[in-house]
Amino acid sequence: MKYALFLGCKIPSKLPAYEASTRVVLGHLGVTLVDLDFNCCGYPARNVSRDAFAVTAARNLALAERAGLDVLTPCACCFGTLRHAIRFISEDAELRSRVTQALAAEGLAWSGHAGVEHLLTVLARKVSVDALAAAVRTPSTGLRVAAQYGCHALRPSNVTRFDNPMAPTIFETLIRATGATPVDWPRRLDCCGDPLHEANAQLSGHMTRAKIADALKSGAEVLCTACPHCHLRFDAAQTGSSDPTIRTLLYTQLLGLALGLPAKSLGL
Amino acid sequence: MKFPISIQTQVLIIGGGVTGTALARDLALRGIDCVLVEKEDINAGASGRNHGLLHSGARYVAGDRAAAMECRSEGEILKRVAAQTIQDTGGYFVAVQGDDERYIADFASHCSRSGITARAVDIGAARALEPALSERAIAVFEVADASIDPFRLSLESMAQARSLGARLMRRTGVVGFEREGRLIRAVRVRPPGGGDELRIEAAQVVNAAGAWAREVAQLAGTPIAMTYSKGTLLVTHTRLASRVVNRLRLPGNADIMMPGGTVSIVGTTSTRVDALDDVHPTAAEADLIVEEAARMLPALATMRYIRAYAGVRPLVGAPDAADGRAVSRGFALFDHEDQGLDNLATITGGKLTTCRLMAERVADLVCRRLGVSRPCITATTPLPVAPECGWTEPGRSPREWMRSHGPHDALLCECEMVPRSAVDTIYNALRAAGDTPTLTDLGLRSRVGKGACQGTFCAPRTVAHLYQRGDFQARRGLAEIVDFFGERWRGQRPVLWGEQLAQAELMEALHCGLFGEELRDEELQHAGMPDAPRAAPEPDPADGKPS
Amino acid sequence: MSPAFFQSTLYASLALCALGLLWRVSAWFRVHIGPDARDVTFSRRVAAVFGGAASALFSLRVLRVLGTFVLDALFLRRLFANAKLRWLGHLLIVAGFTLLLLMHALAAVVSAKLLPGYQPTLYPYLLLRNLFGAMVLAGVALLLFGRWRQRRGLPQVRRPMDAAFVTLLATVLVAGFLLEGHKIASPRAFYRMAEQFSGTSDPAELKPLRAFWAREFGVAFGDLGESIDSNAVEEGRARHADACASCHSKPASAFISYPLSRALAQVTGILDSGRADIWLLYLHVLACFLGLGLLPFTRFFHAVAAPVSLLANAAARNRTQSVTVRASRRALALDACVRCGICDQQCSVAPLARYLGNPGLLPSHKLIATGELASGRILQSGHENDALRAADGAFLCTDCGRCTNYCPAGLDLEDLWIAARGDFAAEGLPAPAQWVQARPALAWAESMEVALAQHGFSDPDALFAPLSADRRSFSRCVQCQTCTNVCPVVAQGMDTEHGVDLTPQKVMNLLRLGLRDLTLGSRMVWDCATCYQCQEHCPEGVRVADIMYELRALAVHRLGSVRGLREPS
Amino acid sequence: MTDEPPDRFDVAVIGAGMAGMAAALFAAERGLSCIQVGNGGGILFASGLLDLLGVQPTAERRLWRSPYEALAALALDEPGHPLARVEVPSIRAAFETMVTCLGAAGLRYAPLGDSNRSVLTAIGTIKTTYGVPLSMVAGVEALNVRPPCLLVDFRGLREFSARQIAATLGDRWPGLRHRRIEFPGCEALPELYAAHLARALEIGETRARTIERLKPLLEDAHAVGLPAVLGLARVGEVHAAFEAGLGVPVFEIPTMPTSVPGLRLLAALESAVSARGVIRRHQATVRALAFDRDEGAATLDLEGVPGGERVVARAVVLATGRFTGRGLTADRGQVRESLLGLPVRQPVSRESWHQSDFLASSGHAINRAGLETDGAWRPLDASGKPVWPRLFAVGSILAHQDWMRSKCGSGLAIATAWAALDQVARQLGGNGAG
Repeated sequence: MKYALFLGCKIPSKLPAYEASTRVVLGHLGVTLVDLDFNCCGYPARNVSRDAFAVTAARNLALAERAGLDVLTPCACCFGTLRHAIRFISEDAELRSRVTQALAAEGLAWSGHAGVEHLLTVLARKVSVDALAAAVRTPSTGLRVAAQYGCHALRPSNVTRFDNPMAPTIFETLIRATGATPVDWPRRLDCCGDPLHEANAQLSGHMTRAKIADALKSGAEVLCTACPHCHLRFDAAQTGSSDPTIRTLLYTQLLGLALGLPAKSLGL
Repeated sequence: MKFPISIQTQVLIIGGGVTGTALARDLALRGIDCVLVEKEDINAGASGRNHGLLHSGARYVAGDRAAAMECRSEGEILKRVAAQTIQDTGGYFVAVQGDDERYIADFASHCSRSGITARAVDIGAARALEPALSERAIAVFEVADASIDPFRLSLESMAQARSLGARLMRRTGVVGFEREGRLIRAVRVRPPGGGDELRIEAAQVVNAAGAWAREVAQLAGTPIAMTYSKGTLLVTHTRLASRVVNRLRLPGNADIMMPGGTVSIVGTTSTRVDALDDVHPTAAEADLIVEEAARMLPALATMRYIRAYAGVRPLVGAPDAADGRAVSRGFALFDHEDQGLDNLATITGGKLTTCRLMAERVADLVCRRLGVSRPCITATTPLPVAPECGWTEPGRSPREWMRSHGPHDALLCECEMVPRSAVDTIYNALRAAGDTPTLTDLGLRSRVGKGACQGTFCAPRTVAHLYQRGDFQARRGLAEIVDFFGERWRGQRPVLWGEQLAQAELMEALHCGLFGEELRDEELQHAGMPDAPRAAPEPDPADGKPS
Repeated sequence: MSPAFFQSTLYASLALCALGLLWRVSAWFRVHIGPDARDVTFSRRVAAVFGGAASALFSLRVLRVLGTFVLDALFLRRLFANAKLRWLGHLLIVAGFTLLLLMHALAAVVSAKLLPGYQPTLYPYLLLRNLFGAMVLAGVALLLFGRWRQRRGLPQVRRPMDAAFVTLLATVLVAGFLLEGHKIASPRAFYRMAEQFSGTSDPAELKPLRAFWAREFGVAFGDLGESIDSNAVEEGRARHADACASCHSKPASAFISYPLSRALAQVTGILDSGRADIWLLYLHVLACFLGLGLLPFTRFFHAVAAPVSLLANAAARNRTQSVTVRASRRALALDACVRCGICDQQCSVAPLARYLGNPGLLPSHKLIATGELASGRILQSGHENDALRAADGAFLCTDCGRCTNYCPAGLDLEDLWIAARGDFAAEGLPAPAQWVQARPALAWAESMEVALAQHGFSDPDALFAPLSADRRSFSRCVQCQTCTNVCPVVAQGMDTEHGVDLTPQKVMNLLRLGLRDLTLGSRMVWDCATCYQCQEHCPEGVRVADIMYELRALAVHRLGSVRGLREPS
Repeated sequence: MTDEPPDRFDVAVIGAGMAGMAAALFAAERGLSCIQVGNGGGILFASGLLDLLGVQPTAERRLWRSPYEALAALALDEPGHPLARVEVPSIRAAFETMVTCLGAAGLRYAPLGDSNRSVLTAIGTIKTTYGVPLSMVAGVEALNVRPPCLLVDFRGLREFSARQIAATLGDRWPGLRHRRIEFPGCEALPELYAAHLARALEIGETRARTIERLKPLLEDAHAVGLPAVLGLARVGEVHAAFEAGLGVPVFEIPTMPTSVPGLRLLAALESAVSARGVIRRHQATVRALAFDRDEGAATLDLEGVPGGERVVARAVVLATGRFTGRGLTADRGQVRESLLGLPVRQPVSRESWHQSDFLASSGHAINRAGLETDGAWRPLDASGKPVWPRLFAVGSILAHQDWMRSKCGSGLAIATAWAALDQVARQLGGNGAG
């Protein structure tokens, strides 16, 4: 199994532990990761220009296609954005021609081939849950974990093809594979508040805290994420906060520990 | 025997359409006391069931020059004195392949002969401005058409008349005349809810009952010859063009598309009818309109339509009545003196655009008879804006609501975004005039129920609000909802296909499937709650504060 | 050239240079960048820096500092890592110049002292001088080439002052070589020397020496016949040996100026009569002095600032530093940027900058804009558009930190951008979400109507808002309110003091009613969390969230075109 | 680069209204692999009440205590009615399975008996239904006995007025009082939305404050009625907390769509099918459906998915609903089946689609339009033969029924889905018993 690793903007500078743990865990599971000269996924441009967004995203897809690889990203937001670009470009012929033109200027082309996968979909469907379970050495038995799905991976489901958007199970299944116990919490599918942080910090804060409180109330010991935006938002909301806090853990870290990989190599 | 209560006034006006209300205002402005009786509600007839088109006159240049010129001058006057009721959209006359070349060729000269400016527009340019125009258009002329809100016009005319002392009696039908020699002593009317008859003693009586003028005249024993023509129109889900689009040909079916605020109104048809009751639009008429109008504006073929409505045009001049005293071919004014009556006048025919002029003419006659010499000033006196009267304009309430909505001003109607404050304003104004407003009255004076959901959601919300205000008691709300849907339904039925059919199905799923309104009494029986002696509507302890 | 004149101009330029340096360095403690830096006083900043420097000096970190100085400041390790070519060019220039400075410009105090019997006209000094000059020329050529090659469609910062300085630099070198070349070929110079050292300038008497110099040293005597008899040459060689050889080696080793002299041979007569030796000397020297004086005022001040930045990094105890220190580092960054443009190449939103045609997104441009914002220049009237575009650019940054990682001067650019965004916001140029919400939606709609009446909008719906412009996008809406019921933002309205102004469903209705302008400035559109609950749940397949994004993009353009500089925020 | 072959399933269910969800659920219960395409629109409009059959014949507006007696009557009057074609034991089994699965997914119903129940609606009418969620069942009892009761609403919840309900029933239920309170934390908001209140009440603090505001209003009330906002994912917990806090039975009254009970039902059904491994495709539609003529399998091309998607299924269940579900579409001329253009039994002309009276007791003719199927629930082509041996149709798309007037929406969906899945299982050789 071989993928082009798309880290996006947040992970390398703000959450190196996610990059480290992703590389270690996937390496351990025999997934080869290739680094390409990717740029921003295009998300910020969605608020400014549909075209600029599509072109920026398409440039990444074109790079992957040139390398003959599908994209794997650990970021829910990059994942959703790239999938959206695929949809917009495939449904709007005029946009497609503008994008093709813009890419050609750089000697690039995208025929719609390179696929985009999220870390979790690769683990669950390509590596397969059974393979994971089999590879587990030190199961985190009994650890009660709340899965934070992340909106842009989950919805709109027809675009992301991630899981049933109303009642997803993929994350819980993956958590079970590590020996931990997924908890059912009412707000697990809610927005973490991060996209709103620029526009309305107060609102964003409310949403983040509401989720943390709900996870705690539902008896979770760990809030498990698979997106740098969610993860950093939860951490930011909890630093220096007087409210009760919950430990956040990246899924790659949870899995890595279960696989018996050294904590240090997982950025812990 | 019991003597019915009598009301005295100088002039009794029968009929609360655009003419009747304009007349009430005209007379009031001349200082004359009058009473207006209307058997249903303001603009319940043709006055409220038309395009709302302020004609430039160009439509009549070929067939009816006098009418054309009247339209032109009256249009200009109304744009001056009733600006708030008018959107100066401008209009196009459009001919498509297959239309009469000859008529197209003569159009401009016809217009100029009636003093109407019609500027030929390059077709490409026209389609750039109105992309909805058919690419099969072969000629386009620009004229001074505009859209006018007949409800606001009548409501504000009546509001001013009332402020000057005129009295309005809604849901009050004429049942008979008491004649004495060449005079009508009194007119017998039935008040709302069918109570005891009232007598209205007036020096002069004006029959402005529009299509019903024939029946009224009949009751007075002075028959007039009239024929009825039914016209049906369709309302689209979204606005299609910014200008009025007329078919450039001799007036025919479905050749006007009228942008009315946020929607478009397409029509009309013209079919002879003999009876006035239960005139409603049919599927066949809707089809006819869609097919014909789509030739000018192809998008109309795939457009979502939300409702249809039909009105009856009173046409004066049947075989025997080649009436020499008719003031114009546009409308007819009868003084009935040759029929042996000196204090009855009938004004009918005509069109929305000329309603002010019609009122002026009949008011002049009445004044002459009363020996009042004050001149008409409605051509120069601006129509005052009344706060409760502006809500019929599509697209107004969203702005008003966004401008003023405080923490307690919720929307009751989402489709047209009518806020609770608007409903309260209208309701309170009616109450102030001693009325007991119904949901349908609110619908007539606002956009409630006129949007895509046709009342599915806004009717229950509005009723809930009225209960909360303490205005509705007991089972009245249910009855109101049922009546309201009854009235709305006649309009929806002919356009129920495509998306609007889905909408209607949702409406039935909610109001029958969930609320079981059709079983409102059976369910009570079934649940062992038979009709109990009606307890007096209890004064409410709860939420005393006006909510 | 009179020593007095030389002295005075030298000191003048030295003074100017010193003042310049003082002024530029003081800016590191004067200039405020970032709201948090506002209330950090000059003295506190100075104290913090020197305190830090001192603590570094008297700790083991001093070794790290030294290492950095050698590897990073002198041998430009970071540049070597990212751009070999540029590194080479840079090194050639620095080395060439330094050596010329020591061996040639400061010959009297350096070469003469260190090298016994040093004479500029002796071998190998002729050769070396040419070599060093050649290094500088080659370096410049390399950098220009690199700069041209890296463009990749990214617009680059250009400033007249810098161009002028480069010209000056060229002048120094060219004038220098010309002077040398001319002197080699110049009979006048020959006669002056002969006079000086053999006491005679009589051509007849000097015939043999002339013959020898004409043949061996390439002096271009105009009156010397074609044939030079070998006896004369031999006699000349003898006279040369005792009178000249101690100071003069054959010039052929000057591999640039000697060929130059051959080329000039034809016109030597004219040049001599025109006293080229004098004015070329003036040109050469004055250019040097001018350059010296102007250096601090050009971007080449980075020669000072960049090493300081690198050393400061090395001296710093840890990566995260106090506001007091960062305040100075930000100001320093403005000077330390070497304009290498590596940040622009690495910038993760560079494609966006290209596509939007707004270089304001690119680090190198942001750095300039940040400086101009600090000096207030960009906010003066006439620059409104620059200011708006710069702000747009600043807020599209994703804080990916690549520019910081790659910067050869070791600048903490990320910190600079965050600070700059703070300043833009404080100056009334905040992120779109803020400036849009500074006015109520209705107010925007009304100002747009005015604008629309005057001039249309340049943003066709097909490009910006195809969904919201197409009635089919929402004609299926059945008013069921699902979108609003599942909206977490509207739900949050419950515990914030003011809820959103519109609900998603009201936004869709306004579109259906043809009142799109009423939505563009609405809090709902800009507070949308883009969680897609609405779109996912819509029973009629209305793409609510996609439309929200569209409306934002449209708002940025339409409201942007009617927005004034400094929206109240 | 991955170019995988199309996924293969035993059953493809097209549509995600009540019938579609039931079909997918029953398929999974029978151990068949299943993919389901479509939005849960129909369910969002549901009230959480599970009708079986309330009225028969609709023209006579005859209401029934026992749905099973009503079914018997239906079998006599309208043998062609889809419900009349399902064995009563199957109907019971279907309902039991459904409420069991819903209960397991956190949405618990009162035990299904033999009789219908009467419940209050938000506009003060009474509705006859069958399956009632636990959170509403106290209202049934209250309506039977009519003791002193308190109805409470929240200012800002526009479509629910306790005062309206009390006034509408007032003369028949003298002890029915009403009060309006402010929802904690929403004092400054003009409009409240049921789902948001429901989620807010899942937060202990908000819940406690609400109960505190209710207590002083109780007086002599034997039960308290509220709009259906008692929690979304935690209805049991919230409802219990209210009853404990107030010390009297508390019941919910369903509000106008989109209502909280609708959202609960959707969530419960989605997690039920999801937990059973059903693959769901939301916001996607089937663009083309092709049958392998040698009856191997059907190929479905989905759109709304970037680049499209193709799946293969051995059997297909059409549960696309009527006009709101887009299973049927009508132009000005006629009604069409949207996906395959199957023949639709329908009235001759649009003029005869609807009665001129909206509430006409005989109902609108178009409501009885729909697909004709054979005894095995297979839609018929023009020649009266099954279109494809393993294409089945269930739910409201079927002809000869007017679920809105008969009050049999859920019954129709659940019963026909069950019966059709029996046939599917039989055809695929699965264990038909389920």
